[in-house]
Amino acid sequence: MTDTLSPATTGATGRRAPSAGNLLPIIGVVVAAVAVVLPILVDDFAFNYLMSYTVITCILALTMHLLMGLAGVFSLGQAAMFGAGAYAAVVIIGQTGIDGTLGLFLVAAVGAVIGILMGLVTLRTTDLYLALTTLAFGYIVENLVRNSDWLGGPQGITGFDITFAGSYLDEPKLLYWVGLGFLYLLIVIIMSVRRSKVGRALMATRESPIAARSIGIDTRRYKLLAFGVAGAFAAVAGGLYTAYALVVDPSVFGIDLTLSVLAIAIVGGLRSMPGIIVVAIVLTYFRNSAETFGASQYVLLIYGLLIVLTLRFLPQGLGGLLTSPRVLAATRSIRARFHGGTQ
Amino acid sequence: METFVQLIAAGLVTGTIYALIAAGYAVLYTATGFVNFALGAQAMIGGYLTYVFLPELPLIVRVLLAIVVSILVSVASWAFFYRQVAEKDMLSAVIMSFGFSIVMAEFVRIIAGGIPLPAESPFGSGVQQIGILSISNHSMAVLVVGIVLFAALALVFRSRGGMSIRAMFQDKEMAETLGIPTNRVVIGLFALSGVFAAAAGILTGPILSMSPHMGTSLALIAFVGAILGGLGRISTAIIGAIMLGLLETLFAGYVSQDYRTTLVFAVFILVLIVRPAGVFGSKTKVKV
Amino acid sequence: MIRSRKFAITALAVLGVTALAGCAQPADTGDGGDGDKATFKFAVVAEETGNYAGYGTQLVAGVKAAVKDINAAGDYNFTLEPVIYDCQSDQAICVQKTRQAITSDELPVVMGPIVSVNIVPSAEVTNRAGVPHLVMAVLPALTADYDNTFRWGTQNDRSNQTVVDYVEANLKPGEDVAIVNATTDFGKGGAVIQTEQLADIGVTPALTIGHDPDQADYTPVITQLKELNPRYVLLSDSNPADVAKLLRQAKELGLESEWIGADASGSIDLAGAAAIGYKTVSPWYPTEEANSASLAEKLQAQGIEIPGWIAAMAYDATLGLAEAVATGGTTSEEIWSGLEGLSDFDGLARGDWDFSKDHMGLKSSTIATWNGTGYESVWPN
Amino acid sequence: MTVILEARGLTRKFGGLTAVDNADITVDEHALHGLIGPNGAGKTTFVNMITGVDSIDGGTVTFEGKDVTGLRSFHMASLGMARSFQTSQLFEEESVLSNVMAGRHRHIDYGFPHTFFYTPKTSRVERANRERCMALLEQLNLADDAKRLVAELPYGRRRLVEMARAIASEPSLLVLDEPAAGLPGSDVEALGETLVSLSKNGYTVLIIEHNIGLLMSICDGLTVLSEGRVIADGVPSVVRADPQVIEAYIGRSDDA
Repeated sequence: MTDTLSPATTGATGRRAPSAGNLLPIIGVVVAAVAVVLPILVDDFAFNYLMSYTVITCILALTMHLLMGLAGVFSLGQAAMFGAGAYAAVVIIGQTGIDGTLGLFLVAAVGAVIGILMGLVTLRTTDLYLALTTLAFGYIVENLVRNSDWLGGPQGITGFDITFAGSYLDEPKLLYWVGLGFLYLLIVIIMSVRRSKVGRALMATRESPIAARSIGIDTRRYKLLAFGVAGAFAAVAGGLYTAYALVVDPSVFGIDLTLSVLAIAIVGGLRSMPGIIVVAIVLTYFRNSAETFGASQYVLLIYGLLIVLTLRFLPQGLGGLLTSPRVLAATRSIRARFHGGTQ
Repeated sequence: METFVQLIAAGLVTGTIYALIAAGYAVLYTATGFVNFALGAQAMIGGYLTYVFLPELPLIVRVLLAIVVSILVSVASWAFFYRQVAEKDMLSAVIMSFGFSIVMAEFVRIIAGGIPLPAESPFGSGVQQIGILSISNHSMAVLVVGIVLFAALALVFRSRGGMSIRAMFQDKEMAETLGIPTNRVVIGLFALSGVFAAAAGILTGPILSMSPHMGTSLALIAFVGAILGGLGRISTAIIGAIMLGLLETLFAGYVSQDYRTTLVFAVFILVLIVRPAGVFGSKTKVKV
Repeated sequence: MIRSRKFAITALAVLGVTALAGCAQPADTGDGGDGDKATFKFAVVAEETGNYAGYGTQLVAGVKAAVKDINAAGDYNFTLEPVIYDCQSDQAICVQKTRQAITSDELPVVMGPIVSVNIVPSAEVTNRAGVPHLVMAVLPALTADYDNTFRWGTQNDRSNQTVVDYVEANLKPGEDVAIVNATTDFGKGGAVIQTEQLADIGVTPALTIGHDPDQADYTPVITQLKELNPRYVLLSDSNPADVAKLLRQAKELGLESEWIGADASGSIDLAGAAAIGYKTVSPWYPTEEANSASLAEKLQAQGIEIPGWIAAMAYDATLGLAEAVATGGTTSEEIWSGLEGLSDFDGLARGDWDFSKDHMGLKSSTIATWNGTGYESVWPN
Repeated sequence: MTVILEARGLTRKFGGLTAVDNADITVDEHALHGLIGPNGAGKTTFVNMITGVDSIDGGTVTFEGKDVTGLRSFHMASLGMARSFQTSQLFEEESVLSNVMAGRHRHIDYGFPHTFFYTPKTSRVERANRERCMALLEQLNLADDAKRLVAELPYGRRRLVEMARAIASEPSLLVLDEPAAGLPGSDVEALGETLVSLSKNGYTVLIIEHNIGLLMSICDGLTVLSEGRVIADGVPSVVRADPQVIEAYIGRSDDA
């Protein structure tokens, strides 16, 4: 019945304009490949560990991008997912002895369940209240773990080994590569999702839930999906962290972690994956070597200032600068083309 | 019986401190829809000014200074930061206030160090025995100052000025057409919330000891209290905060000390899901 | 093509790690050495900034005071040089700094950090690398689980044994003992140990109360204690503000029990008058006694107002480390055996260090009562 | 003619106020049906109940022969009931094309693996989808604006985008809430033509307006709502002559 309105004959509009831009994906792949061989180029034990920690931070920060930037769900519950993943990894891989090749995916499953559970509890609220209920969720999980003897109570658990494909993950290069693998997996998923049906559904949910529902999008279901995926990857980040820190204790649920990742996401730009990754790398490196610059006393002050100043003067974050030429051109054309119409 | 009386008194004192911050939240929220989480940090700064930074000045000067600085911080942060952001995106402004509380806490930590510092109560360390209840002078002062401030707040809001504030809550544009200078009123309200924050800091110092990050948890728990009663009205926010203090203390006294945190935040989530407008809140939708 | 550009930028961002490569230099070093002598460098990982800066700065002050004295005396054929890493009270950074110290910077021995969430992963790192590790923290698991740790200070079980010995000597029939602990690793660990040790002398605590840290009010704890009115309240809580709150509210509500607890640095100061009569258990006090007073002075010269046991133990640990290097050698293995060879070693804080039997240098602590101006030693008498 | 939508006795109360009182409406397939009434007559509430945006206090809704009373709006939409809103609800920070492509949500069907990993299948489906949407935009004269952000467009174009998004979902019933509101006269005319051409192409349209002139000229059937009640229902010529309608609606000086 819609034949006349939707002929598939005007295919010309869908063609790709040839441009130098086609080189960029190739550059991207090359850079991503170099990141893989990086620990061989810079062969320093401690530095390789720092790289693996950076990758863990990137994964966690991108889960914030997924939830806040894509789905528009302002969740501060990352620590609960991260911590759940950390404990799950220690129990599943460290204590039960299931190898990480399977174990880390089980950890991801635990994280997805926690994420969806958190979504089910908190999605009845919105905006600020959602931010605070997710935060509260984290406090509750921390309090319960602190009082649970079988998870080691306040002292946590030590003396375990996280293995991957039969090797111990206390080898920093291996830890880095496993982390990088999950990071790339997450990047691929985010990039694919953004260009597909689910990405548009998340966009619609974020921009106007009423309109989203009017075109058949079950907004709640897509928010839960975002919680699930974010939970899975945050949990993997937590699991990898236990291989990095060699212990797990209730401090993995700490609010400090949430705040520093929030700072990264805000400064990088909630909507911008490259912005977040750049800022995650820079801030992690900065914090680790702050004492070299004599700045360790000021690290948290700087984080706080970055949050305040970014929100005030650069609401889209550094990543927003990437799109700003487009935005500027757009505002110019509004001025040029906007003639009447409203009144 | 003695235990019960003792717990009730302690709950009231804790609740009153929460309520001072909660009143600050509600004063701002009812007029602007903004929740200023930096009030906890302002309280902390008020405490440091009163007890730590300037021990050589007379007490009354220190107290006044604490109040004035808290007012200035409140008003300036609104005028130069929150307002511009809140116009576009309220949630960003709220997150910004979190950022501000980190900045203030770290600023104080760099100046005064992270170690908790003593704060000597202006009311001495005496303890009064009233029947079976023993209560410190300071605790009594907390209750008295709380009652005085809440009564003063009620008077302000019953006056003509208060009417205009309530009109603003109903409809900002309408208020402007009626000739109520909303900008000046909002600045006045931020100043008022600053007074309450400073009072909370001055009264809390001798109980908690002074430490740079003391404001963060205070701000969160007071918010839970305000939500419990209903953030949409000042009276319900205050009552909710006092209720939370009582609930927490009675739970800790009769059920469990270990799971106090779980209780507080479970109550928070439950209230938001079941009755988002608070236990005493009207059914009007609370929006942020 | 915005999409491709974003991909490239993403990939660039991932690579950004390279741009920042170039390993961090070892941090601030202490006093330099004399020209003709060899320099012995050792790692000190400490919470100099952040939430636990109060402990970390004590550790660093103790080390610096000792290094100054050792280098000035010139008794050894090397000068000491601490390489101090600030781990910002953050677990991830404490682990990272420990790794950097023993791998990239090739230091043979590590001291610190203090707080257990930071030192346990740090000990895990040194243990896997076979590097000796000097610790001050009180967690018994540290020496039990990690054979490379050398404890300079008293661990929780030793301190608590001292407390239980005191209780055994003083408790009269019909009197009760109660335990109050924070639900932290220190508090909970202490309560478990105390319960076991009390059982050995046939005492069952009539009441054990755990509490979340950082509460605004502890009336519920005090009212429960008041109903029982025990002779002794054994307190396991390392949060100075919480200890102060408990002591103050106990006094306000008229609880007459005697409190015995660890020396949570600063709690006495915070509690004010309410601390009078509080008994602390600690390996060292800044008392009037000659050695103690002179050590306190040295530590204050390093910029800490109220010297605590951590600084004092760090001072002795540094003396002991120098001695171990002099007798053993400068590699990790040699320092390890050098430390194990220390017996009847006299420090300035304590005179009876002995590592020849196990890695726990001290066998007991001291209990002292705060009288409002100073400490009076009450046990062992 | 088959009936596509039938609502019987719909009632909605807000506190003590009855916004819609026992109202009926019947829409035939392929018809262009108008719902008119003065401001505050309860038109939007009525339509919100039919489309699942608002809850129903009484009555039933039947859509394509199925009882859909009380289903949530996304569920209604996935059954083929698309709508626009009185105050436009667009994805402001997105391009026109992306807005319209979102409208095709219910027709795109590849599993999660193809969503999470952009496979050749995903690429194929997405390209076909994009082409369809571009063709639609061309027909609505929106093709030149395809890459622009919605927020940059003038008001009239935005209303058109919202309609395009609804049409993209190939609905069996298209509900438009005051599409002419705020449009200048020339645009209203063009809108009328678009609606007629939609109807000719086989769409069923339910259009809500208080601009009675527009609807009189193009609609096949009209339902008139006043103070929450249906006061007239039938072909335009009959409705126009109804004394109740004249009194309640045309009698008042509403600018038609």
